[in-house]
Amino acid sequence: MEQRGVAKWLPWVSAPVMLVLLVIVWSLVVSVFGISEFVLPPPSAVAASLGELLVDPATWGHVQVTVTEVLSGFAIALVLGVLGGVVLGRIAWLEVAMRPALVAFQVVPKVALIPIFVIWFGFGLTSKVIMAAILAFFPILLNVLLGVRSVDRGHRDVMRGLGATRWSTFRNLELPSTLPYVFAGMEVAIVFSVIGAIVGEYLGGNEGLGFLVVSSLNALDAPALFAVIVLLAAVGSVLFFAVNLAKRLVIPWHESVSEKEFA
Amino acid sequence: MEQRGVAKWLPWVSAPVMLVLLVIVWSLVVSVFGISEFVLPPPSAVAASLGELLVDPATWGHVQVTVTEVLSGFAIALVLGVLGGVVLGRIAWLEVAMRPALVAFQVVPKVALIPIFVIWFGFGLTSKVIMAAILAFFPILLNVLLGVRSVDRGHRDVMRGLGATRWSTFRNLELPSTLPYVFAGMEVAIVFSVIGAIVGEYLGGNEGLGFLVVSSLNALDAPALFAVIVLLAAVGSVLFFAVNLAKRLVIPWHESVSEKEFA
Amino acid sequence: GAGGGGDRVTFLNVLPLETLSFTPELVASAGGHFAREGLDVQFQTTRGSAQAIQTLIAGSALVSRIGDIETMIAVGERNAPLVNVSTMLQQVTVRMVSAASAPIRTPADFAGKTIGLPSQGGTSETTLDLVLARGGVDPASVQRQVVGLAPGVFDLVVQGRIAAYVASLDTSEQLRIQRPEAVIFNPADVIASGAQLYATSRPQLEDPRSRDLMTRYLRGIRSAVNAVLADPSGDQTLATIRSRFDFPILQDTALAKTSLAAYSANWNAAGPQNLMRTDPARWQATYAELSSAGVMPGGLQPDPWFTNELLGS
Amino acid sequence: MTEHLLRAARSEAELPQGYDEPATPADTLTPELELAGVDKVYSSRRGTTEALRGIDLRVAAGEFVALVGRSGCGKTTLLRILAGLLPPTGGEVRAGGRPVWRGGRRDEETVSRFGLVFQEPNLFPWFTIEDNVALPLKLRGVDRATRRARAHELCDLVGLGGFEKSLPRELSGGMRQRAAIARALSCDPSVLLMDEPFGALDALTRDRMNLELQSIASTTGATVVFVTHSIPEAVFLADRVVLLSPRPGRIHSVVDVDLARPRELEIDVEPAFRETVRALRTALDEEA
Amino acid sequence: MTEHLLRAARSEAELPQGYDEPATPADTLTPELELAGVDKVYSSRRGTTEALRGIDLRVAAGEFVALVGRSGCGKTTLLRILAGLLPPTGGEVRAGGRPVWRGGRRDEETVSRFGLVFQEPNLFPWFTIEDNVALPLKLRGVDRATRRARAHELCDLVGLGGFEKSLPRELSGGMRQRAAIARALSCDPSVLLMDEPFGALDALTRDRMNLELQSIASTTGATVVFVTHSIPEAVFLADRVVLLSPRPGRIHSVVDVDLARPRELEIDVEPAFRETVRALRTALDEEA
Ligand SMILES: Nc1ncnc2c1ncn2[C@@H]1O[C@H](COP(=O)(O)OP(=O)(O)OP(=O)(O)O)[C@@H](O)[C@H]1O
Ligand SMILES: Nc1ncnc2c1ncn2[C@@H]1O[C@H](COP(=O)(O)OP(=O)(O)OP(=O)(O)O)[C@@H](O)[C@H]1O
Ligand SMILES: [Mg+2]
Ligand SMILES: [Mg+2]
Repeated sequence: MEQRGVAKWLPWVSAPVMLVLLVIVWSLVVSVFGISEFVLPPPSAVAASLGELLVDPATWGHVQVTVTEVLSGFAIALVLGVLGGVVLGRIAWLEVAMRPALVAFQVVPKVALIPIFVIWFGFGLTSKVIMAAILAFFPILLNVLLGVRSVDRGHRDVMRGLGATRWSTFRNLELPSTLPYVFAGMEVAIVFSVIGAIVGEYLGGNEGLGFLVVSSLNALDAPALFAVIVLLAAVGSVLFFAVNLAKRLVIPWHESVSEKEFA
Repeated sequence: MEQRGVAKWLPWVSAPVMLVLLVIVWSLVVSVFGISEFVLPPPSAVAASLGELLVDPATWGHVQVTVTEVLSGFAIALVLGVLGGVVLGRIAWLEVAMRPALVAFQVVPKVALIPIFVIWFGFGLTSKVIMAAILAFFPILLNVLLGVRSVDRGHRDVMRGLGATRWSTFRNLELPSTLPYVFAGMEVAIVFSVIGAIVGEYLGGNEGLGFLVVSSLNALDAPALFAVIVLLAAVGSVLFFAVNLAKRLVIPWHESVSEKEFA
Repeated sequence: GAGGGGDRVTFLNVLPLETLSFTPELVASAGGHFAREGLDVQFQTTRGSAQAIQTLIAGSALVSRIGDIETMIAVGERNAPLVNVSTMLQQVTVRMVSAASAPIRTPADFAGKTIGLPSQGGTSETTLDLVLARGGVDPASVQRQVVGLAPGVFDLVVQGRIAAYVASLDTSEQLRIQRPEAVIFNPADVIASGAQLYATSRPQLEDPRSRDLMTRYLRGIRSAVNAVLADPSGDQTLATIRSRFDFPILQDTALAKTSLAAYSANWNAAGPQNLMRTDPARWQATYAELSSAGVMPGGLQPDPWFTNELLGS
Repeated sequence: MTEHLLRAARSEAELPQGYDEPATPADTLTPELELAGVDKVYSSRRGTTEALRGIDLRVAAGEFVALVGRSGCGKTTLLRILAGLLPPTGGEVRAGGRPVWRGGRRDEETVSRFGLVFQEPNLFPWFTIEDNVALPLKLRGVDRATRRARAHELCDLVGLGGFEKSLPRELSGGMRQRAAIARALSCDPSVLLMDEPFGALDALTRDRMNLELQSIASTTGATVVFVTHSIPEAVFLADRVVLLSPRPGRIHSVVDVDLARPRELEIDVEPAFRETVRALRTALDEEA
Repeated sequence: MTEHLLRAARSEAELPQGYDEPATPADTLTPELELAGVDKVYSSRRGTTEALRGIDLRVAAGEFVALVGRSGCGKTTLLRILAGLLPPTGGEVRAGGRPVWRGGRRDEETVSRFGLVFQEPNLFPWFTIEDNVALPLKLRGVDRATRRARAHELCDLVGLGGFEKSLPRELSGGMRQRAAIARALSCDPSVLLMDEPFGALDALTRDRMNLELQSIASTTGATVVFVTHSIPEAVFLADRVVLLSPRPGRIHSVVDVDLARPRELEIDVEPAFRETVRALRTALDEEA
């Protein structure tokens, strides 16, 4: 009971406390190590820059672009990852056959593929969405695979004993029992979608927060750079906590979200 | 029984088959879409380049550098991720307090931190190892967290009933029951370590496969570029399958590695 | 880097070293010019000039070769403690590459087109802005598109997805040979900016020890440059480079010689008396160009941003 | 007396066998469930365990067969083979005259008429008790309202009224097992296969459940195979009691229970009941 | 007769109470286990369940107490509170005179003298049976060879000889439960808390286990609290039988079993035994 209360208010206290701590450490690092403001500007300068950034309506356009890319990529990765995980989780030989391809696909440096992306998908959002989807896909796939494989034998027997169809088994057993794994994968994946979209924006296009990062980097405007980073961290956190919230709503029965009997 | 046999020989058949398929599709794409050899060189040209690359002893130096970075980063991420996951998994309020920081840390574009890395760690391997570790850390952490939270209540009761110390509980219960999750995290993490090390090499330094990617990009040498990519994919796959093999050896009792009773 | 136990110096190359753009460094290293100055030079590749500038300012490296544009912006607009100690390439080295089907040969041709850039907000974009300003073209009418660096980018031009893109001198030389349909526009025809210079941080310049290293570094480069200039055929130069390095363009002797000639001409473009010196007039002209194009504020005094003293003797 | 009651498994095997002739399900001579020469060997990395050897068993439609035997003698294995959850390593399994296994694949249609109760409750933690109980109906596409009504009815039957909205983890061990029983009953299966369903229940609840099960079996005419470790329970419920002997599991003996139905709880004082129980106890003892 | 045997729970509560005076463990008047006014209310999102209300119970050192009651009446809850696995919502729990709960924290030292058998086997799937059985010894730092020897001894005791190297999933339900019993016994606990340990066993195995448990309890002098749903089993084993009545769980009555030890299986024909069983049955029936 008390635990749950704590979980409710703690983030609202801890986040500001951590922020204050961060700012203090940051200021100390800058002054004690004597780090140049071109490398790591003092928090005050970043705050000022952040203020300017936030009042600029163009910024919100960039945020919107990035969020759109991240969410689209994430959604694609989620659908493909869950489907792929369920199919490969069931058909062991297919998984064994596919693994080398999946792994190879992940480690291919995307920077080399940009011209192909551009030729096939143009300069628009698509290539960034694909980047976000590629990075997010793998954690979801592997976690779903683990989840499907970890379905309780006794539970599986129940469904088999009822002569359940594949779809019913998926719907009533595999999906709910895999959901905790899916969500753990999703929490990793949303973060990697953000990274993917940002990297995609570095490599091409002229919109989004990744673009702002590169242009302030090239303009040697360190305070603006760090302000964009702060904004990015905020956007990433909001997206992450949206996934986390979804988890709490969707799988209230799972231990990973329910409070402990006692600490 | 039969299943297990299949799992043994299938990758040795499927990988070459997939490779042949890939080469065929690739050749078709190049010829049918009329894609320029500068965008996507034909497999034959890449194969020739790959041959040259493989006989050049310098290449193996680069491979060694990259593998060293990946493995070091991965090892750091593994230790920190497992420790962090176990600690945060047990101390719920700490996890709630730390999440925003962890997420923010993940989404920060690392390109902005490179100069700081260089100041603190020099131009050597260290900054790439850190990049690899940062990308690999998160999937491991979140999966360990899920694993620790998913420990069976009944099993936990056994340990509590025996008045087990935290360390014994970790050693005898949490570690083995979390291992399947750790391994799923590790499979994601090894791939992201490779990505992290490669990205680190793009951003600075004169060694490693990431550097080879950049230098063939600059030399406008598309066949060499794709040859490096093939090499990278091979290295990534080898590392991935090493983790996969470790999983099969370490957790033979888990469903995700043992064959099904029947298909 | 050079072998032997000389004083250690870190040079930051903003591109991989393996291009003829770095001929002075390559020859100085392979030909023992650094060693003769008692230097052990380490080359470190960084991602772009912004990172190089940051690293210089942080004191993690002694010297880098960057553009005059980013140097002026860094010093003039951001007050970065950076000093130009020697101008190596007197003229812009980037080129705008278009295709013969829709060639771009003058600033006016850029109007209303989409131009590919290797990255956003960097030197290449500023160069484009300067060209447009020279041609009186409204910068807003030109779409910019980051396309990165990849062998296939020229195909985006061929396909008409972009009208032209900004490439390095090496790339344009290579394209001139590999892709006859490539049309290359040299911004040096219309602008003064775009030179490349050796820069170090002001604190390092003021520290006698690192100032001495800097001086010896430049002497080593000058000795290498003189050796290259004394070999108009390029055979000796290529042999020296090959003795230590191996990269694709070295295999293609004809292409390598063309590139070498182009670079040598560039070093001397401000006259032999200005070899490795910053011509104050050009420096002023560059500043005027930048400020009038609105790239940086006007009314500043750019003279203290460079010095020719190190090689003065 | 013991001799009279015990019919050796051998005689069972000697019954006229018509396995190869296709029999219509309407044919009353066709047994509902049939095991012919079933063997089961488990293999693991530590070696093999022979769990069952040469099991011949025929269960007629509507018959109630109890399976008793020592812990580890193969009762669960036998039941899982009957349910088509485990392929035998040898022999034939038929349900309603049709082979349950056809070339390594299970005949899903046959199997879906079964209601199973496992040794563990195996409730789904994400469903409420109500939803767990109504799961078989959901799989058959029964609408929500009907499902709810039937689930409430069954919860009342097994004494879980008021816990319909609870999650499994909020129930005691015995309550969970009762929920699993309710689930098995929910779709009125024509064959009930139950593995120690009342093992976790107190005497009183168990007696009530015994009565309920008897009346369900007789009203629905369901065929029941019931594993238990309580011999009186087996005798109370069954038409025939099959005694397995362990390592490897073989049919030691089959005892017919000639007691009129419906049987009351007080039947345990009748001499015929006591005699049967004693005979089985003796058989179990001597087999050990 | 019933009156004679049944001592109301009230009188138990009226015993002179010395809870506030610190008592030395050597003091034989100090009960080994003590519950005073213990309440337990479970709360979930669907509301609260009152599982126990006002439980007063004292178990002397070396005493064998059996806990019986209907399914869902709170036996497991009571045992878990005794074991310190569940904090009570009200009242005091003491073991060896020391409070088990001190400001929300458990007294680990007290608790580590306990041996627990849960309603589910709860074996660790990654350990062999041998390693599972020897786990408590491992936690106490006993060396490998001694552990192995003890595990083999215990496996033989519970009839699992030959399965030492098997994994839990290769065992039948009853075999797993026996492994769990062996685990609880492995470190010679001075207090044994057992939740329906023999529920999954056949009559014969169960009888053997009953005899073993009796002899273990008397030779080691262990205090035992034993949950069962078999009244004869409770009477056979216990010095006192505590009957819980359900919803909320309260002590309905406590029955002393005045039968000499060691008790043989044939004791079930003795009139005193039968009388006690009947009295408890009646009490259970009327409470319902
Ligand atoms: N975690 C829980 N949350 C909510 N209610 C619970 C929880 N655990 C038990 N209960 C409720 O408490 C009551 C007593 O449960 P308990 O497990 O103690 O019964 P029991 O006597 O052991 O029954 P059985 O003989 O069936 O095992 C039951 O009504 C049950 O629904
Ligand atoms: N998955 C398995 N792998 C290997 N051996 C197994 C497996 N399952 C059961 N066995 C072995 O088969 C034998 C019979 O097991 P089974 O579960 O059928 O017994 P049971 O009669 O149901 O026992 P209980 O009454 O204890 O539940 C046992 O010796 C057991 O060890
Ligand atoms: Mg069984
Ligand atoms: Mg219980």
